[in-house]
Amino acid sequence: MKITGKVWKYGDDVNTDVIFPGKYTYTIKERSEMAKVALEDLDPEFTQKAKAGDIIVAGKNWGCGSSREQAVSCLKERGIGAIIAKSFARIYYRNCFNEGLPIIVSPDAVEAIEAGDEVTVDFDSGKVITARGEFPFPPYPDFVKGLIEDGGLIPHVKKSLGLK
Amino acid sequence: MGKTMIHKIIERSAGREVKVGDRVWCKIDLSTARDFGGANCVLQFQEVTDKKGKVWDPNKIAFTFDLQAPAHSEKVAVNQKIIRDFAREQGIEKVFDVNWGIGQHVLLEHGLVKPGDVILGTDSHMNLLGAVGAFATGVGNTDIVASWFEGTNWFRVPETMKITVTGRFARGVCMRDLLTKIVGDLGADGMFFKAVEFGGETIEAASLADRITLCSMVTEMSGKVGLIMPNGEVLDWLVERAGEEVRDRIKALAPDSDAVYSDDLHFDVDKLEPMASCPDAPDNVKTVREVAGNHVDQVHIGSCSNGRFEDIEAAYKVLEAGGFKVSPKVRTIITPATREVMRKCAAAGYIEKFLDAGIVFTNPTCSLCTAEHYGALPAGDVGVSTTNRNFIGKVGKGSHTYLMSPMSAMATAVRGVITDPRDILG
Amino acid sequence: MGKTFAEKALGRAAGHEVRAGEIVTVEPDFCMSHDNAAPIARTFKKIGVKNVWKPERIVFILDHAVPAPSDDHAINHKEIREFSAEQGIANFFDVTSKGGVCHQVMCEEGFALPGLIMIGSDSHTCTYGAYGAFSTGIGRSEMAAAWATGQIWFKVPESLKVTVTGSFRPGVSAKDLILTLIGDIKADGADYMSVEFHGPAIEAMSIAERMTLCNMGIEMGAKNAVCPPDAKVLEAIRDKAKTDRWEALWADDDAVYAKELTYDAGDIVPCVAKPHTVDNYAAIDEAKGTPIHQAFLGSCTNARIEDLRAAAAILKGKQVAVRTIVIPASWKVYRQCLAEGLIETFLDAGCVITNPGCGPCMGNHEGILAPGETCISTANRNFKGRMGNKESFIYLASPLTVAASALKGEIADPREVL
Amino acid sequence: MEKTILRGRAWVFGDDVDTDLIYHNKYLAETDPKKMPQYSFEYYPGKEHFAKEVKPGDFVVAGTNFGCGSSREHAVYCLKYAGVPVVLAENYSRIYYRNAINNGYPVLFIQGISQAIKDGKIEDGDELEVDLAKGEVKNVTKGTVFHGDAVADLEKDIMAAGGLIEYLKSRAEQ
Repeated sequence: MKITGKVWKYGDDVNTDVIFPGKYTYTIKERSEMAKVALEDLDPEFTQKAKAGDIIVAGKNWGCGSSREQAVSCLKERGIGAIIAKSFARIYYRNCFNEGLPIIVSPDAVEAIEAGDEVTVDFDSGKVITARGEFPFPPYPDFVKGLIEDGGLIPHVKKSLGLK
Repeated sequence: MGKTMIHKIIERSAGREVKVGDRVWCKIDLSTARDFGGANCVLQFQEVTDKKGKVWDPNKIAFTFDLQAPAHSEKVAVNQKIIRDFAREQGIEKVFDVNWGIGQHVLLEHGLVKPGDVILGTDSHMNLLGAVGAFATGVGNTDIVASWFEGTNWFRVPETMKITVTGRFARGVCMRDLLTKIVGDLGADGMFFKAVEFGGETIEAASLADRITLCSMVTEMSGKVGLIMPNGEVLDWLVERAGEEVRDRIKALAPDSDAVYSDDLHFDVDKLEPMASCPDAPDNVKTVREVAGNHVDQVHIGSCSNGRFEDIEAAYKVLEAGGFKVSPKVRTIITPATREVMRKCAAAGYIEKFLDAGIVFTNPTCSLCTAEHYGALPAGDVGVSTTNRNFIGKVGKGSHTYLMSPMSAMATAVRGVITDPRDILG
Repeated sequence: MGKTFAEKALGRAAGHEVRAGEIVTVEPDFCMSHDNAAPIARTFKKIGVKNVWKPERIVFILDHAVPAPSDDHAINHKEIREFSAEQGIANFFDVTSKGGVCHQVMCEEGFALPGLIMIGSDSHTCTYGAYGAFSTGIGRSEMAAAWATGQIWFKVPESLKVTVTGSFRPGVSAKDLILTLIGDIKADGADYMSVEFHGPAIEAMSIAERMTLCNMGIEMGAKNAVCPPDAKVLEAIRDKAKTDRWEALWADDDAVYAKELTYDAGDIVPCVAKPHTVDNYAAIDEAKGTPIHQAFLGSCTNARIEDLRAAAAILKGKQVAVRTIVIPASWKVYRQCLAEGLIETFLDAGCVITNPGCGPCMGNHEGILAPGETCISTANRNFKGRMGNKESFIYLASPLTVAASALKGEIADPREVL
Repeated sequence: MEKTILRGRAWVFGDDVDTDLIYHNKYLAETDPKKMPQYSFEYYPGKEHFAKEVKPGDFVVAGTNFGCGSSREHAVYCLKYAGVPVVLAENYSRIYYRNAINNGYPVLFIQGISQAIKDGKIEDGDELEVDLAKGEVKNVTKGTVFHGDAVADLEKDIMAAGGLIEYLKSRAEQ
């Protein structure tokens, strides 16, 4: 699997409240509506302009804060291809796999990549490929690979329970 | 030809003789706005005065925050701030922030309402201040803004309807039931544009809380204001809050013996039963007996109509008779009208008993009167409430509400279905 | 080689010895959800399993917006009512005077117990570590999957050992300690880790204080945070434990830690976390004098009776200078406040005391900020926009500091009013 | 009023149309009148589509006591800014009437229209011709005519000035 897209770059400790504001947790139910407010308190330009296939590159501890899965759903629904960060907050990390949104931990790639770059993530070879160089990243654990391959936790659970 | 109370009030304020149908400019004694409508007033005032305007008299303007207190949406938070900032800038000190309670009640408790006053507010139930003989009326933001220029506004001198009430309420029956009956008899437009004078032995013996209840519902019959002459304990209470001037005011307020009324109605409460406004209109009235047993999901006691200490006490007595327990099948919410009322409930030990019974006790606010505060209903749910409107969808699309007295509401909470309080009080 | 708490708790649940780094699949002892039980129920239904695996292990507590402040919220609550009735979930705390903030209720009602594996669809589920539980927050999909399968996977975490000696000086409390710790190690300082609190200062703390510490474990990225299940805990759970599956587990003295830190409680001073991150530490001397528009005493972090007593002692007989919103953590706490006369104290001081719930903490309910406003809060997050508006500012502090600031209308040092 | 004869479609409502049906309390926090039309009649059963489908020039037709309930001026703005040129009802609740006048927003008192609505003599989509000066409403579709009263007295002057604020301004200038 390969994903190529334009980069939106952010700093350290971007929390779930700016990715998906808490005030919307019970007023917005539809995923398509979630996508419309993604990152609105951090980067209104992203909210207006981000396109399917774009890639988010961020510093350490992306997604710290709440357990709200909408902070992943809104980006997944927006069509974000992948998030590359120096590190991810714990619950956010799990939520990404559960939603089937690919994430890559690569501090070196984050250092090198600039906003607006075009970047390719090659999952098969485990590399982030940019005009500024190539950065390998470790493969996902087998367990997690299964989740991604099945398209997220819910389809994975259905499959493992033999349900359609 | 004699004059009614409203004529005397308007003449005092307009400084000239008036007759029914006249359009007159009156001096405003107090111009108020809430967190609802208040920001609209401020923004409109700033727009029409190019942000340079000064209000005519900062001492005669008040703001109250009650619709959504504390704010739970960004827009309301912003609106409240717009008001606070404006008040500071204009030197308006009477800002009763989110910690006070329902506007009219807070104004009353602070002695800011005197018999004979002309008062405006962005609250259609402003006219409940007629309970102490003030002509208070709900208006839109334009009317408030207009009053801020020179402290005046226009009114049409209304006809006056006279309602005389006699008799004593039976156990389990109260002023709210009388009112519900009147709404049912007269209909949603039964007091169209009129002022109403309430009198008779039952009214003269009534508490301030009961007088407020009665006057608050004049709005639901499209009346302009319901007026009651303060007397007895109510007068003492008022003097204590608003000063000795009140005594002179009421002398000038009393209707002439030959005053002319458009209607002269009489109600006797001796045989009155607990009444209910059924879904989805205040004038869809039946006895509680007729709808007893009907399904209910939520019971709410509070609002400017029935959120005073006496109302909560009446509900408490029913809860006591019911064994201090509400049915787990319903959610029960009590909202006191003001901080003073809440303080009294705490001191009386009522709140503890309510909590023990499973009841949610909130801070003072308008609460369930909109779908934007405590107790909004989901589609399909049925509520019982002591508020003043049960318009379709008012507290949640697809929900339905019965309006009743605090006693009937609590009886319903105890049994989990609509219940006549006499069945519990015995 | 000894074991950490996490290795013991996850090993016990997995039924075999485990070490940090291993992935295990375990059955949770309790699954907690709040108002988000409704969207989780919708996801659960998509899986296609008819019944939840064990209804008695699922707990629903409405707290984010109660009573419902809009018909959207009301519909959400109704879905939960219907789902719990349909699935036989008896542990359902609806809009009555029996509930409160979910984490407080989980602890008060005897769900939080030593050695249990507890998951919650709320990031502050880590609070139950104060009772010696292994507890952690997860997302909605994962909770739906757990209801369906009765299983959840964990990577056994590495552990951070925080030892606290000495004792707090007057005006200083557990909140100041945890804000200091997070300020030191930063928002990702314990990412994925299990944080263990050790030492005489922890043992001297009330369970309420330990809950404040563990509650904020997530703010340094931790998977869970835990205090020793000592005699105080055993006493607290006596007669109310919801199950006998619990076991008091604690780390061995020779356990292996990824990191160890030591604090002397006597060195801690009153402090705040400045906007817009929890690790933006400032000692009170640096922050005091900052004008505020609102003070908030509430949340799962600091609204227990001990917190409210401390605040009331400062407010008694005085008037607040800014709007001050007091939200007890639960109806039990509210009831206790009534019994002790604290409700009267708060009312007389000019505060708003609302019904228990999360209040303005996450921008959903009572006390949302307007642009340009500043709030000092006892809650756990000061993220941009957290209290409903992205142009507002939140300072986090202890109940003592919040109360002192409410009186002054600016951030104030509680030691000056004590 | 420049144009006294108006033509447009009717949107027909019943008696006692309260302010929550015209403009629900859920949206009270809105302060920009131009944003209010999007919520018009959202809670009126069967008329949820009004806000989306109303066209400038369409008329709101109703029975007695139109606008009863709240003091919210939003309930006038939401129709005014949707381009509804005039409300045609049997009569109006007190506060709604004031709010309309104060905004220079025409309301006509149409005799017998409440009963006509009940009898199906005026229905959604009927083409109406309204003569504001004469206070006459012709139902072109059904060939019936209704007579109404325009406002008089002080209200007429306020209306003519364009609303209460404009009226006060012009009075101050004099």
